[in-house]
Amino acid sequence: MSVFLSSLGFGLISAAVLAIATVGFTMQFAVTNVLNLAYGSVMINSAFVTYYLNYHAHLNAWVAMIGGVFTGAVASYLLNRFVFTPFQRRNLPPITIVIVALGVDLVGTFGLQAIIGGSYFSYKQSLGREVHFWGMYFSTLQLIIIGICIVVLGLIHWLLKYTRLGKAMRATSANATLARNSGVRTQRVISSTWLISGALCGLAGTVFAMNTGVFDATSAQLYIVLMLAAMFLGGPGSAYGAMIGAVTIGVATELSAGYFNPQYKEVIAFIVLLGMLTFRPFGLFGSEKTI
Amino acid sequence: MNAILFYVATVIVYGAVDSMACLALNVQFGFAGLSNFGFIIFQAGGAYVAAILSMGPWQKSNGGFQQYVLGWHLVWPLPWIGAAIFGGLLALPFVFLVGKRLRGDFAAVGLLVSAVLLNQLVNNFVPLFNGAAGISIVPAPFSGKWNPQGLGYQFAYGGVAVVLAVLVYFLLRRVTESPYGRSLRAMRDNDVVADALGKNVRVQRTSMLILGGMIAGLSGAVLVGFINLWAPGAWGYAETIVLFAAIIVGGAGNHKGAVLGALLVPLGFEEVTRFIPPLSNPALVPALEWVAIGLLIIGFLWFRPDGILPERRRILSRSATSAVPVLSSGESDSLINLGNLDQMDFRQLLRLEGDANDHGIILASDRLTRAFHGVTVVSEVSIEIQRGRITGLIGPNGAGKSTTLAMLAGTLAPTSGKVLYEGRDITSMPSNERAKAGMIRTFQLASEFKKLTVLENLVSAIPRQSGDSFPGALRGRRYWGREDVENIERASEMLEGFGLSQYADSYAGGLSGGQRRLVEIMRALLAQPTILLLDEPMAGVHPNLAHKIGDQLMRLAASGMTIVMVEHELAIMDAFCDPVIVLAEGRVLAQGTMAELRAKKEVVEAYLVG
Amino acid sequence: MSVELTKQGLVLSASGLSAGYDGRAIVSDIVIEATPGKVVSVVGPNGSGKSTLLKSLVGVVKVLDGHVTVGEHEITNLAPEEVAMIGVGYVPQIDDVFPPLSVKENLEIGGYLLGRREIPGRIDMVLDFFPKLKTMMTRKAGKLSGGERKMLAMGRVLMLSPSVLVLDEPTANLAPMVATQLLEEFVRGFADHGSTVLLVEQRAKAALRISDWTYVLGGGRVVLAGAPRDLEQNPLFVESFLGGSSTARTASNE
Amino acid sequence: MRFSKMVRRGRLVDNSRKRLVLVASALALVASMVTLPVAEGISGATSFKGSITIASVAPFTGADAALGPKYATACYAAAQAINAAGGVLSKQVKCKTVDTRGDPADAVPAVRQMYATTSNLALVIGCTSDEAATVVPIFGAHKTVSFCMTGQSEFDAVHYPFFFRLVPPDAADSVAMVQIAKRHNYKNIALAFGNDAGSQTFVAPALAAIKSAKMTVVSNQTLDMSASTFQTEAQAIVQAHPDAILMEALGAAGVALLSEIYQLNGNKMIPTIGTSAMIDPVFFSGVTSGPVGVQNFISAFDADNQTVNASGPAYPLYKKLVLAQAGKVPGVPSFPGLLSANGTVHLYDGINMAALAMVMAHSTQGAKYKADILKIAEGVRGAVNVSSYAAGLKDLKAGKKIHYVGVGGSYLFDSYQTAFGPFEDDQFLANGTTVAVGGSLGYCGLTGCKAKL
Repeated sequence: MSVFLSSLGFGLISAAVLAIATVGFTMQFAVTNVLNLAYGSVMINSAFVTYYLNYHAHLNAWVAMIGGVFTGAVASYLLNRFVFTPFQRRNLPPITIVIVALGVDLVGTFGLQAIIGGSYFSYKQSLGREVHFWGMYFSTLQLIIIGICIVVLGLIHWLLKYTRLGKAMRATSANATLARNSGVRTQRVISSTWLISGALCGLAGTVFAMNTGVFDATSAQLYIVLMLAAMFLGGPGSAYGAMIGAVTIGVATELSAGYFNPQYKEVIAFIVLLGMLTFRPFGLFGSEKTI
Repeated sequence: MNAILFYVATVIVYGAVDSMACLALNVQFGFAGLSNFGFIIFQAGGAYVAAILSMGPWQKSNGGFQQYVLGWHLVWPLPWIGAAIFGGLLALPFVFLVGKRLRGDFAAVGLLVSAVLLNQLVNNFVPLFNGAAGISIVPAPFSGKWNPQGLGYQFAYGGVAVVLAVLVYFLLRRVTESPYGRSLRAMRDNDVVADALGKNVRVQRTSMLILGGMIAGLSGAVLVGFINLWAPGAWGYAETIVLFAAIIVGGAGNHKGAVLGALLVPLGFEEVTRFIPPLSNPALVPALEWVAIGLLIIGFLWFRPDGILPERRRILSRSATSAVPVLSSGESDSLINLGNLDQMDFRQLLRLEGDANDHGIILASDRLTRAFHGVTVVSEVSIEIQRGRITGLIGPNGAGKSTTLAMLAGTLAPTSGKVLYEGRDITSMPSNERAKAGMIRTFQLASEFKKLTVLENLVSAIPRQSGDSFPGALRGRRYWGREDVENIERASEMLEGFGLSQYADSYAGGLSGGQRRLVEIMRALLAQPTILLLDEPMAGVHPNLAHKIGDQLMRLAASGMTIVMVEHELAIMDAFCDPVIVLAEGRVLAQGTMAELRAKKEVVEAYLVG
Repeated sequence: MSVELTKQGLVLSASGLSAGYDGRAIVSDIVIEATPGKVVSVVGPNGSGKSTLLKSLVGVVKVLDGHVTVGEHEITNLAPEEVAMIGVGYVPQIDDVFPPLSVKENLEIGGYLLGRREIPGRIDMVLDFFPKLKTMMTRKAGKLSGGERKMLAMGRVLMLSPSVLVLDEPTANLAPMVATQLLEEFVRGFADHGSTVLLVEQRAKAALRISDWTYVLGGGRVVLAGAPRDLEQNPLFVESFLGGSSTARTASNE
Repeated sequence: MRFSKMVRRGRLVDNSRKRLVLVASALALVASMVTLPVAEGISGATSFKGSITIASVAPFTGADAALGPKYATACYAAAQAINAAGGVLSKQVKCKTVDTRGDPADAVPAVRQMYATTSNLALVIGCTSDEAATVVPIFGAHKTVSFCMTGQSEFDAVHYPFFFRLVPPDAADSVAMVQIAKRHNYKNIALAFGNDAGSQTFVAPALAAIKSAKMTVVSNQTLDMSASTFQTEAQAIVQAHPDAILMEALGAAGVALLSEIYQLNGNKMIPTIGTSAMIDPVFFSGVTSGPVGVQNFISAFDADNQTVNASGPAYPLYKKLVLAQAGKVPGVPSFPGLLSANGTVHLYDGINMAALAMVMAHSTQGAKYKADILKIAEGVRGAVNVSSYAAGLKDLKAGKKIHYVGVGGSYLFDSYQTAFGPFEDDQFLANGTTVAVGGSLGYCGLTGCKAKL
């Protein structure tokens, strides 16, 4: 029982970080049909900007985070504007875009490593006091991260369901041509999508680094796999699917770690992903791509 | 001095290993269109198996400080053969990922993830291959007899590696430059159409996965025999990306390009950067290597997507008038009239035996129904097709003509109802088998194999080619050559008839809409169908020519070919189709000759009122 | 129907128009004009290029040659969203709604260019015109029946109170009764209220019944044009559908 | 094959300033310096007749990037003194670094290239567990003497004539850790070792030693070095309420684990005993800059280490030389931190011994001088103790027999030419250096620690 609860606790933290990341990732896929495997490298670059502001500009980590979020947004926007969009204009097969994304990932990750070196970094930030309830253990920091996650997901829900832009995003993702016939400037919608998802990416990168306590240029390289698992579980392109998928994967990995063996905790995520790809490539709920 | 020679030997071995890997991956990616992002798994598997097969049982061998399975202590070349076989077997679990159903990029992601997963498992599960420490002190071949560290041995080893690489090169050329290779490239360009022409896409992909896996396994064996150690650190998933970079740089779909890429990227990069003195940040050079590889991938895909040595156009026609400028649609349509179609007789060209013409029912549908997301497009269509006739299918948009045709051909599964071929229920028969049985369909949308020449497009459709199978291809030109020449003859003859000879050797992708339609019709005919299902074959074809084609179809029907034609150009129906079936709102509305149908009020309604 | 449902119509005209995909013309030398208060229909066998023609008018398909104007605006090759802003409402034949969005959201997207405050009022207006939709505001558009779906598609367009309506086979896949109602009640209704209606129809007779002027397309060209009454008498008319020799003729005219 | 390590964990040593300049210059170098052999000389006394090269073959990038610089520092330090004393047989000693990236498949061409580009190679140092198995046979084939830092037990089983090991196998290291635990009367022990090659070798012997010491293992965690958090592992350890944790996890993993244990344990450290490899400035700065903080860390962390004879005669010079290398060696954040790092200590001694052996044998050929290394290290009857190259050189010139007693004491080799030396219990000071506490642990071997061999 205590194993279950404590693992559940850790699961919730991983899930919180993963959810923020995956929602951004899946929105990019939904609106522009780009499987942006370079997402992890943008995350880690943002995390480093936060570190820089926190460590060298002596800003409070939470303040510095704004810089990280900003970086993620701008970087993602530029990425789409100057790499993915031009390639898509040549209407190449999706696989080419994936290969390009992998190339971008290498440039992003190791470009950063070339600049900051291979050493690892921690934010100047206290974990706050240990909180212990219902057999779960959290540091205040982690509770804040979970809080941020809930707020952010709430905002995304509000954006998609109740704002003009959000509806335009969903419309564009469903049928871009018809959206244009209805007067929607889809190019702007796409740009804002990448700005917003990029902001999520930057945020995810920072909280990822905060949660692990220490990170380096390559820390997020394999994180994309967890995101893929979460996305395909909830249905590619579905923001809500991504939220559910992320929570499931986050909790499942930590539970398997608690009960089975932490060394193999990612394995369950891999199995889920391969299983989904094989049997339900459009997710448990989704039948087609819908935000 | 001989220290340099040792280095040279090493470079030779690595060059050979990288070349083998790139050649194998290129066959999968460049020829069969398989983006195998898990390629490194196969090389690693081969390396491990070669290691444990050549080592003794682990308790005894070198103090038992490492554990692993097997340990059979086999003599060379058995471990290498074992590695190749294992590499091939390793392909089987991945077959499901490359099936027809899954999006290419999703499949690629799946393979990528598998590579990460397996690396982690091997890394953490010690009993299998000694975990992260890996298997060391792997005996080099004949290390008992000769000293593996001797210069002679090292060069001999390099020699063997190069010989193997060369053998691989020729083996793969043998496969890809055969009718089978043609089918592979056809599948790469358009798997649905290839399937409809009777190519078994799943089997083709599987065999390429296996072939590539075997070569990858062998390359791993060669490497481990040389460095005598294999550990998870040596096969991260990113290795595959490096190989992809190599192929993109060298030129996908070109064996020489693959080798060039191997020598430039994995080998060249590593060895050159080694000469750079350490800088104040030791991470810098290796990191920049990765950046450079990323930039190479993006840069080449943007500026030179075909690589340094692009895939070369196969010139088949005897009158090798290569690089014909593709004419714009306007001129070409006038050119099309030049065809001496009327004088042609396709019957012996298509090996049609006389007129066995009893007009019996050859194909029938029984309450065929299809719905998309709840909307019923075809409901309870029961029709009968007579042998040796041209049956027309007409009806307003959305009447379900194409859907019905697709269900007859098996490219679309009915929601309910049956399809009967000579009374036999073939509803569950996959489309490629129906095609082999002689049911050939064409497509409404352009469906040519873009990176095959016009002639290749036609020849690829000819059934029962002895060279159009993996074993057939292996037996080489001596086995299938003469027959292939014949096939090319036949294809050229038909091309002549349609007045397109001058395009024989230009890529089909470059033709005008009308010309592409013709290519598709010719291709369908060369598939020697017993039942020919045409979906709007005349759309965009010049009316005069359309009528010539119609006449030909009549003659073919007269000599026993059964034809079903969806067409909205009712003039065509008038001239050639009897009977004509009218569909409206997914149901059979009427049947008869056009003359009869015109008299029928409901038909006129269907067309004019609704 | 409510007063400001559609704006006073503008003249939509195309001259010497040819258009198609990747540089290859599907329709050529088209000269048509649609005027306020009138239903102008384009009919012809399928494959004759009707849909391509419409798409080229609203900026979905590239115009290769010729001009398209609405009132005094030249809209040749304008982006679809700009065409929409000028007041041309286009209802495609298929994919005419956003399936994952609710009926309400579909309408809101239709009113994308309006101020936030105007939208609810507009929606009520549209609902008065299509009362049937009132009952299903929260349902996903993908779950609607053919007829409801078409109403929603038209409602979506009406959100911007267009001055020109371009409808591509609104009756395709509709039960005959629904189709007739749609055409006679709604489509005709728009025109009667003064807006310009350009209608492509598969069901020629039904189209003729509500049209003031009709063009017949064949092989990508206008082969016949005239008032419905005259066309019905014209033997070429039926032939152009069931005879199909029209295309052969135009071809041999080259 | 060769690219992997970088991607799995490119964890190296930070060196911030003027990086962008370097990026640019490096790109230029790729173009220009292709054919230029790599040798970093230390300009010393002038009148040399030629030079010899000592190569540090080790990971300078990749997972174990922290190791290479330690060895390189030893070389630069020793070379400086040797050259100051007129070099070896009046040849100047030069140091060279060969990066194996910790990847066996990378090591082979790297070493082959080293031989191809250095004509006067006299000695190889470094070769960690990552690459030893592939490169040691090559050294043997070229008759190059090598002082290796691998702890793998395979070298207790296979005989390589040119292979020397100045550190005992990891097994002995584990025994020493348990010895430390014994001293503190710890009863319940938790284990936390990385899943990498270097760390896993400790586990089995540690378990055995714990058993024979009548302690109980309450938790045994293997850390996946590619994972980013270890909460479950940390939780399991905390829940088991161990008196102490035995650990080796290099790089970020170790830092992450300790800070998570600290957090889950209510912001308190659990006493932790590391391997000698954990005496590493990078690890120290990583963990102390994190949530744990300096005071909590140093008060609760011990590491076993081979005795560094800080009071011995060799130490002052050694200290001076190491600190003198500050800034000259890429990838070392703190040179005081290296003073007791066993890689630096023992390879410094090894180079001195090898250099003296060359003088004694009047040859820089491994085949000729390798036998004399044993004589100098173990001392023959009537030999005088020397503790520096200069002193040894003087006595040799005077025709005396010598016995080298270095920073790491004197070295006794077994039949596989592995030296077993005495161990001590080290603790960090706030400035990142270490001190020995509680006297020697004695000579630790596979069976246990005894006062004398």
